[in-house]
Amino acid sequence: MTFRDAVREGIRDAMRKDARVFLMGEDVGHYGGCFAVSKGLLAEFGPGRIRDTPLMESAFVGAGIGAALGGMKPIVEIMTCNFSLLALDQIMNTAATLLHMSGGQFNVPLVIRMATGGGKQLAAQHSHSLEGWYAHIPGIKVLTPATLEDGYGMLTSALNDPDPVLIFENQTLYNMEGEALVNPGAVDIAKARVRREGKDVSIFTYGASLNKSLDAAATLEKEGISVEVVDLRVLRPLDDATIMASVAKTHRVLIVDEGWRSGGISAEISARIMEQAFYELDKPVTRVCSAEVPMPYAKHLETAALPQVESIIAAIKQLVPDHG
Amino acid sequence: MTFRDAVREGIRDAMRKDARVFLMGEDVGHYGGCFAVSKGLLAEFGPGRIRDTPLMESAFVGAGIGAALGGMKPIVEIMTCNFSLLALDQIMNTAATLLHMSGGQFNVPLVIRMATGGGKQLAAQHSHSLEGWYAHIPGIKVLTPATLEDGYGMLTSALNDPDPVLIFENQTLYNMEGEALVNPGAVDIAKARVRREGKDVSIFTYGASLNKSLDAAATLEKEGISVEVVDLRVLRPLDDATIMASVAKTHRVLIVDEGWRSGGISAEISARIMEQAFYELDKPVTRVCSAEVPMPYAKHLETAALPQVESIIAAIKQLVPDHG
Amino acid sequence: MAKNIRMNAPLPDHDRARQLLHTMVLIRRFEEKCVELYSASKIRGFMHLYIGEEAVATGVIEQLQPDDAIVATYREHGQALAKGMSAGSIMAEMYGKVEGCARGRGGSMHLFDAKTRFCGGNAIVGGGLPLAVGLALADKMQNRKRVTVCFFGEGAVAEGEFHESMNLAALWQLPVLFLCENNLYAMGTALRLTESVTDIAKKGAAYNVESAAVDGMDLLAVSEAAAKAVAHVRECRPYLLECRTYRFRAHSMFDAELYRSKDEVTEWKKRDPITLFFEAMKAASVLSDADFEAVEKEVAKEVDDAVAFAEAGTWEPVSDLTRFVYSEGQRP
Amino acid sequence: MAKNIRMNAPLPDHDRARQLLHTMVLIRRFEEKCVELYSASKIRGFMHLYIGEEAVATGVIEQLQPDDAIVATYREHGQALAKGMSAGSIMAEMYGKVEGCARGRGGSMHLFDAKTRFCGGNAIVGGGLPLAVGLALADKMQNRKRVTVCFFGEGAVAEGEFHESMNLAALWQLPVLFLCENNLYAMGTALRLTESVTDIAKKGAAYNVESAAVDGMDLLAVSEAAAKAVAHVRECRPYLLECRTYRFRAHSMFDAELYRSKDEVTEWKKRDPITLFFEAMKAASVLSDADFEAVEKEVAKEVDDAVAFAEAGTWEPVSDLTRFVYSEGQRP
Ligand SMILES: Cc1ncc(C[n+]2csc(CCOP(=O)(O)OP(=O)(O)O)c2C)c(N)n1
Ligand SMILES: Cc1ncc(C[n+]2csc(CCOP(=O)(O)OP(=O)(O)O)c2C)c(N)n1
Ligand SMILES: [Mg+2]
Ligand SMILES: [Mg+2]
Repeated sequence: MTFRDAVREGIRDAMRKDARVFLMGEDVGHYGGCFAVSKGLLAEFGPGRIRDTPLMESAFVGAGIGAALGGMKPIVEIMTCNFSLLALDQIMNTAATLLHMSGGQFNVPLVIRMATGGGKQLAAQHSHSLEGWYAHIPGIKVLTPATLEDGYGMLTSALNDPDPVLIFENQTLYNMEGEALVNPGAVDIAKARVRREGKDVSIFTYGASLNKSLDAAATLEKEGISVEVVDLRVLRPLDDATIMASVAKTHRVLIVDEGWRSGGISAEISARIMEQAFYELDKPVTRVCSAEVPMPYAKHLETAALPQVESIIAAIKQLVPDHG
Repeated sequence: MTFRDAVREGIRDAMRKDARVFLMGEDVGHYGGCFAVSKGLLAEFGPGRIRDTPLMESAFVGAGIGAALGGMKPIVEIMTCNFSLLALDQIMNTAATLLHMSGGQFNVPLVIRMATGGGKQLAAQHSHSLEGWYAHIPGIKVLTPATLEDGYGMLTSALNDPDPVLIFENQTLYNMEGEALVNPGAVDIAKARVRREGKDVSIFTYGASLNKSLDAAATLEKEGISVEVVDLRVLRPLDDATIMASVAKTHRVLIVDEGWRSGGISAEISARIMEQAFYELDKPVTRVCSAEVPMPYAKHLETAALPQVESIIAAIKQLVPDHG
Repeated sequence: MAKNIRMNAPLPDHDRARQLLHTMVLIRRFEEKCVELYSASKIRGFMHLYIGEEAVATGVIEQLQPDDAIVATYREHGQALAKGMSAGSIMAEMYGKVEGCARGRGGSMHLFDAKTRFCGGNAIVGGGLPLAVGLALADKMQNRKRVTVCFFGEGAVAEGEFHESMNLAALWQLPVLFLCENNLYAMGTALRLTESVTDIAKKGAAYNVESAAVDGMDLLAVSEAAAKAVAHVRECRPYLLECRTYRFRAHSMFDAELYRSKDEVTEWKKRDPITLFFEAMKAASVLSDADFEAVEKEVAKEVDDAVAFAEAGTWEPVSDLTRFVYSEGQRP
Repeated sequence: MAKNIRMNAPLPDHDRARQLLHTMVLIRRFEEKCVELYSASKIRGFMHLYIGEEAVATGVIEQLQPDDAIVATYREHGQALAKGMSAGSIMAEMYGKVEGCARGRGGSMHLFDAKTRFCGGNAIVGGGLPLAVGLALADKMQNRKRVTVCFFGEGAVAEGEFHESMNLAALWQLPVLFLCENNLYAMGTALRLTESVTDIAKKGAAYNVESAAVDGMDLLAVSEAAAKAVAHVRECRPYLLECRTYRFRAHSMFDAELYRSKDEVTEWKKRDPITLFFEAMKAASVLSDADFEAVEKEVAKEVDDAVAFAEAGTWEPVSDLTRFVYSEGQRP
């Protein structure tokens, strides 16, 4: 099964179990979802629960907030995070603040899913990686599934959460194949996870960069460098404990993030390591991020703009220059 | 004269000198500007050049971009950064990308001014400090004037810039008094500035926190701690050279920022110091930022949420525990 | 500007008239007290007064059931009182006390009350519109015959959210009443500078949303128009009601009112909704001067009690600053 | 659906008719070649075809002066060609080459050309509308009698930006032509699911913007309606023109077209704008089969040349990746 299938199963099972759950967004119904995630769901659940919206990101996100207040459990799909900018007021000024502004009275059990990331030559307006940037906002949670288990499970857990949860699905992951899930269910959405143990250096990453990092680690192993790869999974709140435990083990850190470098989530992780594990560091923390350009269309430029296995390997070698 | 007057003079002089300059935004005309910055300008320049817009942040920011492309030099005022979320699509997907997407053909000489910051009991939807967050976006520049000279000069320099420049004016600064400007003019918008020399510890800050930091430094001096205070002035692009020079001098760093802590500009500065001056540090870099809450209305809670002279002093004492 | 009210609506009986008068006077006196307290620095931040517009909230909310919902703006003291929130909890909120309706976290612009389904207090112009549509969607999906009323100013009509929300509500036939309080100004910007078509009620046609405009200074006219609108909405169809009104005071506590003439304000004050209503009721022998005096007395006590309640309130401990960013315990 | 065109418009002379045919055929063949090249992976990313809608860009842009501006969407090959951008620079752009009209930075969705005032290629639905209003504002403020045409799909009408832009253009009387290409679908969502009032031209009334709808498959009807609209706009008044058309192909290169029936597509293809126009011109003896053949030949060469140009193009050095994020040198 693919990552796409896993997300679809997550939606389907939630809708079967709980009549309050519904899906709304652009082209989620008749078109089948712009990444085919919701294909088939209209036929199963009908247009009352699989709601094609007009193009109005601000209003349908706001309507999702209202529906959540009204006792429903909406899954709002914003096609891609690029268009979520049109809904940012609703997300930051309403969804993220209602509970606090109301003194604890009005919580917003809303799930917003959106595709994120570059790598498909979609150019400057369709290639943003904004998940790390969203992680700045108090009041929301930010999840970035990178495995089939998390594709299914994070959606499930998000629906169980009383507060607004944003799930960023990297668009290059939808076709990723994996084992069919056995007993899929909710997953922990508080913790990062060590996806590969290592002792020389830690990579902190998430989303599409996880596989790139694992590939880099496999290559480096052959050269005698043992790389620990930590999948952050949750960008807000960050799991400091798992991060610092890994730092304490390897003493060298690379952060890999598809977002723009300045002010991205990579900066926050570096700053926290500075604050909480400075004396554990053998070398300064380094970062491999996206180049700070609106994404160019041309393949070779886009490839150069994004983190790649090669750039990860090169950065690790800088950190562990005396290996082998 | 006040900071407000300085900004007003900047606008007025620019409009007198260059017929292409005009001001548009909500209540900039008949009302006189929601912070009275543009008071009197309607009478001098008329409604053709001091344009009251309807409430439509997305459209009037977009119209500013278009007018800039069409040969004008618009100053677009968004009342406060809280409402700029409604215009984020235009800012990130159009203003910041046009030059690149068009292969260098269409530059956007647009200036966007907005008020920012908390401290006036305006609660969760009117107290954001988003300047550091905006600094994540390639293609724009982010300025944060904290002196009368910069209030006037940054506007002037921004208008001379061929690309989109965002100016964040902290709303608590408008009443700040200072010497009348002699020969006001453009200022450098690439460099940070050392506002107070010191040798024990460096504070990197900007905007409303600058004065708080200077006050803290003055107090600490009496206790024998010599604090260098660096006014970042420009949050994008950051002036690494000035920052690292100060680190190399004092070896201890505190960053003070009114934005939320996680993923704020403070994180980026810390990460850069990690990367560029790790071996200069005697202590890990620390941060005093806003608490990660939607801003509460109640005075005592708001005060506790924002950086204050006391919290700055306390943080410095942590950094220099062995003083005196 | 017609000086008198039209009185096309059927005469209310004494009890109803007295209740309506009570609500309007309560809003008026409550806010007058707020001004005093603002001057005394008991209340801070932005505070927007409803004085002059009382007939709108009073007439509209009279038509609602307790479990109908309201989404309002930062200018929402009137709606909150009319919906039945206690004056004390509102005043305590403006003091920033724990006993406030939002524990002092919201202040004047963010009144909330789950019990009366008062869903804020949204201070982003236009920001409440999509929310109201969503509340209505939830009702429709759960087959509840509830109404959601969304109050907004004529300034909000220019925001994209108005357009998007009207269209969605019409497309999905949702039970939401779009209630435009047209007081002719958005802060200092006159309607003619914000809308190419200044007739707000006409905007419904672009979305197939039934619409009407009503004299917002005429309580019974508002009440009647609202009754019609609410009945329409209860059948799961949106409605746009424009109430033409005027704010007698400045936009907020910081406003030099450079944008309108004193004469204009004076003219409008001649149509004070409380006076108009009471005079008409007196002329029709429904209410007497004694009624008015009694109402004033009751209201004075309510306002005094509210202040006393607020004064006696407590401060949230600073250690609780970060509460309510996320829910405490899971309660999906 | 009327099978034939109405031909109310005056007959064009031979040269004009040939030119119009040329433009439409060029768009068609150019895009057919694009499909081939996409299959061959020479072109990547999102690519949206205009096939079936050629009469709209052709008829509208015929009415423009060289220094009138165009703001378009991601479905803009047709507008770019009609505005006079070279096919080679467009093709090279889609190859991602430096010789492309945006140096390969933009791709199919972001064609730009300062010379012909082709201001993109905006891939955010509705995103171009405020931009067009601003271009028109600049013209008005500088007393230039230029027109800005903003192309957008009927799907964009639901976005708040449509509402805000129409109102602002009307309020400030700006010379912008809002050109709605109503092809009945926004990706896979049918118009009846996106608008409570599906008659787009009717939306103008809410803003006092003069409006009309026209059969977008009928080139001469489009041309005539556009002439009227452009003349109106040139007097500094906005205009909304809805062109009713249909896309014969999928939304983009990834689209299983689950949302519409083959029959519907087949029916619409019977009203192919190129065939309709040519048949009418032939019947009126304005054009002959030989003309068509000659046009096809010219176009074939143009397309071949464009491909050759793109193939011969060069790649931007990776070291230049971060160019054009900020201007090089100050040029305010
Ligand atoms: C999106 C947004 N833009 C600007 C503001 C600042 N602002 C607050 S109230 C107001 C005027 C709104 O006028 P209107 O909608 O007519 O309501 P009224 O205040 O007259 O009741 C403005 C511009 C805001 N709160 N939100
Ligand atoms: C703001 C935004 N939301 C969603 C999308 C994804 N998207 C791209 S094209 C499209 C359909 C637009 O339809 P329409 O405006 O009718 O234009 P058409 O493609 O039919 O020419 C959608 C939903 C987008 N690009 N921008
Ligand atoms: Mg108003
Ligand atoms: Mg369409």
